[in-house]
Amino acid sequence: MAIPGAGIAQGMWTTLRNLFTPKVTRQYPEERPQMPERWRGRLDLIYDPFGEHKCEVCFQCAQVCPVEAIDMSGFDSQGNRIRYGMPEIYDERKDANAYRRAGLPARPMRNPVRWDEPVDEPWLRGVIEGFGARPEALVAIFGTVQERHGYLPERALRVISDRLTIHWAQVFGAAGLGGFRLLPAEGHVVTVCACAACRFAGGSELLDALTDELGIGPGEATPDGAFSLETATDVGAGAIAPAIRIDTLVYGPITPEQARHLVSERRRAAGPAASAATAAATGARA
Amino acid sequence: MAGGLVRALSDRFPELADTLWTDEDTVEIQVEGSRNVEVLQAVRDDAELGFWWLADAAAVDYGPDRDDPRFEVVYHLFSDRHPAWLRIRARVDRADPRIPTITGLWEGAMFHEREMYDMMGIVFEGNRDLRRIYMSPDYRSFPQRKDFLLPDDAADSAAAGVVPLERPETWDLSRFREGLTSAAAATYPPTAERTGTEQEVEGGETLADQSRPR
Amino acid sequence: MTAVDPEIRIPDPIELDRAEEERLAARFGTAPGSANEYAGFETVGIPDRPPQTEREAEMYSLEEGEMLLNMGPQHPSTHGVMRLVLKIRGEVVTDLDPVLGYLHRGIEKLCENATYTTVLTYVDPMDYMSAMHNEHAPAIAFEKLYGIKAPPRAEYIRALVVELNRVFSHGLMMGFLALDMGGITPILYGFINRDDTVELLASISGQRMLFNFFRVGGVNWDVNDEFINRLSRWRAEVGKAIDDNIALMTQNEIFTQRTKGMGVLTADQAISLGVSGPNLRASGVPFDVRKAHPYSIYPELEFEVITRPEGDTYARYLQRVAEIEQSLHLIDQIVDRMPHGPVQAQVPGIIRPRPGRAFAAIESPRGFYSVYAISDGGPNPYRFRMRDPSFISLQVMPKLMPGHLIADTMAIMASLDPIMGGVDK
Amino acid sequence: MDVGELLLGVGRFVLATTLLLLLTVPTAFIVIQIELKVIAQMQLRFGPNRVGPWGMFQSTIHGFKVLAKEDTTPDQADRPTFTMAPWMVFMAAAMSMLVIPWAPGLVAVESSISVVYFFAVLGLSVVGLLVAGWASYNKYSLLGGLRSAAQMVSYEIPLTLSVVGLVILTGSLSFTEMIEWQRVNGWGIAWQWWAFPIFFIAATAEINRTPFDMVEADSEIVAGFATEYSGMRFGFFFFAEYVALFIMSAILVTLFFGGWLIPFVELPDGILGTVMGLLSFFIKTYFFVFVAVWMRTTLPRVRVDQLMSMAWKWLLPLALVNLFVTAAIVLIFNLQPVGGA
Repeated sequence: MAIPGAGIAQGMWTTLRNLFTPKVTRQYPEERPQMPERWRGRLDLIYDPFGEHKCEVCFQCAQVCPVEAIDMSGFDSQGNRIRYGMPEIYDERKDANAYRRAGLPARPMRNPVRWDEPVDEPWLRGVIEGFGARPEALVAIFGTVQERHGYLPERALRVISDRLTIHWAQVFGAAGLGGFRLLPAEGHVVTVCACAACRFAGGSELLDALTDELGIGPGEATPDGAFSLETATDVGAGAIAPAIRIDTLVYGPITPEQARHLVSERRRAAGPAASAATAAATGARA
Repeated sequence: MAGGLVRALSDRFPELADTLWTDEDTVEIQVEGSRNVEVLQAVRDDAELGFWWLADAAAVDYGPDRDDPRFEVVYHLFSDRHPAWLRIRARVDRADPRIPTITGLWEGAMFHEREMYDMMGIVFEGNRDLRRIYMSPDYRSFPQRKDFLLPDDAADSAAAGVVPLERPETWDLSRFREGLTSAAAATYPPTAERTGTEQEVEGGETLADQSRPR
Repeated sequence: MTAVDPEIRIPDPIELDRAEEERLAARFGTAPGSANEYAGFETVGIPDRPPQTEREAEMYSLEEGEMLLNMGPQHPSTHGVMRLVLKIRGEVVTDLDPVLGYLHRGIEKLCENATYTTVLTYVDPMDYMSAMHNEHAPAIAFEKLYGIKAPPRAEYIRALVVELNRVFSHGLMMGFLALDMGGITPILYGFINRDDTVELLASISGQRMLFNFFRVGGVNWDVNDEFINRLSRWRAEVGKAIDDNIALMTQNEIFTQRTKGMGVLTADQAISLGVSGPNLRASGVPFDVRKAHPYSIYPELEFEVITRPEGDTYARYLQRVAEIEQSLHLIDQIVDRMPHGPVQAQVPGIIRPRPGRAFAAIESPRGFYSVYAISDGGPNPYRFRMRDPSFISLQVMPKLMPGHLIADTMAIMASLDPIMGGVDK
Repeated sequence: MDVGELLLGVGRFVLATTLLLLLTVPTAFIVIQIELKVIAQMQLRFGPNRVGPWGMFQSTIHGFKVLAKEDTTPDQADRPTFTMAPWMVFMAAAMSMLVIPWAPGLVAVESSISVVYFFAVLGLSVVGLLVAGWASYNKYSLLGGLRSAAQMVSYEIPLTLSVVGLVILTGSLSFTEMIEWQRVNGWGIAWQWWAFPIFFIAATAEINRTPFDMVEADSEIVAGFATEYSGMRFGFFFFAEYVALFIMSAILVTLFFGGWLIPFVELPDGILGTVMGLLSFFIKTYFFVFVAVWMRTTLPRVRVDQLMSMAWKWLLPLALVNLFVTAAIVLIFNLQPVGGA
């Protein structure tokens, strides 16, 4: 440092010089940046040549997203509005944990065995080999597994993914689409939204209708365990009030008749025995 | 490539010679967890080996579904005399995961060990700051163990329910209370000599000495 | 409508307020608003539980005249979300405790559940100032595990983008250092340089910040005309912003007064504490992974390992400036020698290496960045361990700080250049 | 003194104070606008350019935004003092505007001791800052308040002492008479060029501008005394700071650069002279505002101990030496004050 203050003077000169040099800021809306041709900063849904979305609302992307950032809704093949997003994910997995951290008593996990269900791995590998370990046989393998276990356990899906060299998100998505069960067969959980919006829009009528249909009150389960009825304020579908959620799918806005239809549809799928039991319970109640 | 190192190691530790393993740029030995300080100090201070730089210290959980459930604390060391990394795998019992600390050799192992404690639940005996580092202090699980279920509720997993480590019987508060006078505030600005503050604060006994396993 | 579970009881807000008031009263001895309301003021910040370790007991026991000061997690200059608990006597820091974990995302655990290919996307946001380096180490480790080599052209492109990344990372560090000392301009000049550089990198990788450019066995894309054009323009202009910063800082008397002799880290201390990279070299230890354990194409390139004897904040600053020069020199060489050929080796979609272990280390702008990957033969790594240099560098703080002023705390921390994304993983 | 004269005096005072209080707000807006724009341009940015033509209403919008924000008080704060502190700081700045000579004949209060009044009132703001720091119940605020007390009290002394040389030369304590003296004898900078740097540095420190903005060092103690303030109370601090910058520049111009004088031009009497004087005064004053902004762009902050040692080890001895040398010269050469009593 030769002269005291020389460094400061140098800095002052630099800033003064820059006062008169051209500025580098881009004035965004007027001045568009030239994006590199390889730019992949924008997400877009792809359209087919007829102008339709190619997205089929299969939720595969939402299920595999590690940060759970994807929230999507759409219509299933019967025109029901379905949704998969934060409330569904959090209600399923995280809610109890949040309660526990807050020092509050938490309800038990609904299906604690789901992630840790043991599967008969040698048998499963045998099944896969029996189909020649071909990816085309995926649905057939699912069918065999469901026949044995009653549903598709998570570990079985992992093994299938591992053996068939298909990414597990794809396996999971295929299992979710094809009418297979991802939960043990016992118990659909029907949740009626009790948020203010839904109650205004007729949520209590929904609840009454479902109580009548199932023969149980909120917080109870049918004797055969095929259905349980709950209310919750976190169905999280304020825009589609009134809403109900059956397992992980949210339906809304729906009328009491539609709700009855949804439940009876599932009862049919569960088999004659279950529906007979429910009917017996309903009759006893009546 | 690392022939000289292999020879030097098998000379130095003949009892470990059958655990030697090499690949293109690494030489590996396996030791029992209780011997880690001895072996690390030997390879650090040995004139021929001279592994002066602790590159990494990590824990690996060979989980309950393995035939030999165990933890391993893996040290990677660097020496400018050998063109290979030295990897020392120290075996830790999975049921009672305890191992001596190496903060007496490298103070920088402190954060490594805190992370291993936080993530795996391995207790480093003699480490004077074995707290959780990433998770909150009241967290009751060790998230990087293999029996910790990722998509599931942490509190439901098998690694849950561990009581945080509190061992007040090991503290001797009077020791640092004496040394901790207002010396730190006495002179300003600090000189180059004063930056070795731990010598002064601890009253002549260096931090490294204290944290050496007793 | 009834609640789902009668056991769940959410306390009334008013009740919570009252409980909070009682807690405060118990803590401070008196109800708020009374005459002695400042009693206990200096102890705010001591945890509500018994200390868990000896060090914690030492840190959180106050002498007469000492006060705890929580710097962060929301503070203008803590480089992301870190909390420093300072024990101060007046303005002099007598002890310090870094509290981490506010940005912890469990990346190691995530990576253990991802395939080898997708791991490279997870590691990007670790040390977000040098995402290319974050990808480099896992790529090398997985190639060792899988037993393949990237083609020479891929290695050259890797070295090129990595050195470009180093230039803007060091350039920004100059700005952050000045910002933490109250100079508001260098950070903007640093960002001019950074914006130019990340757009250059975006033209080859498609992203500005988290590039996701490396692949196991090569890189995602070859260089194209656009990149080459931008690179030559960038090379001509890169000096200006950095020179402006040097003019603003290096000779400035206020800057030198505040950095020379501050936070002196001796060579022995630095080695013992695991400090690496420019911080270690500024303490006089010539340890650079590119020379000490050459990887990629660095054995073929010519560069020096610069060291400085002082080990103070100013030396750490000058070290960065000198390393920018070295990186530009390396970039020139790489561009001159770039071979032709493919940029990606043949690898399947899901990689299943044989069971084994691999260790790979690189020199990131913050120092020694290493990856230890274990394969059990499956599609996911059995264990994926990353050693982030800024995480280890942070434990220098309690050693360097005592005796310095609060103002120096920020300057010294900025000179260590920790990035919280990497620290908290 | 009859009643009519008294009423006239009171009326004049009320009018003048009202006008000056009203003037503080646009002054603060203009200074903030200069700061926003100049710093941006020096940093190779455009700065505000959306609100109004060339973005010139940006600072005004900031002011209204501050007015519209919620005004919170911490639970543990000492409410009366917490509420009073911004008012004290702002009034200190506004009251010191009373004695600034804007143009020939245009001064709110013509006082024979306006120099003393000015430094006394401006020093009051330290009380407000200290109170704000204490009352907030926040450690950062406390540190900021203590820093402000130490810094401003230390720098009062060299600041005031560096002016005493001029007072000896001119033989007057009135700003108007000092300007009159400078009209005859040349600007103060020519006579007291060694006192100018002392005054400049001390003034920068006194109004907490970079590189001496220890009091609200954002990278160290968040916002110092203002950490817990929000809404218009924070706005008062903010305004006071920028008004103080303007006032310091004005006084610097008055003392060393001839106030409203224009070199080699004799101002005509009447309204034309007033306008020319006002223009000259504002151009000079805003030049020094620009210099302060320029310094803020360029320089990092000094450390608190360096700041104090600079005040006590360098500026104070230099100011004292200046005082003695000036007095000796006046005695030896028997210089007669011109305009003074």
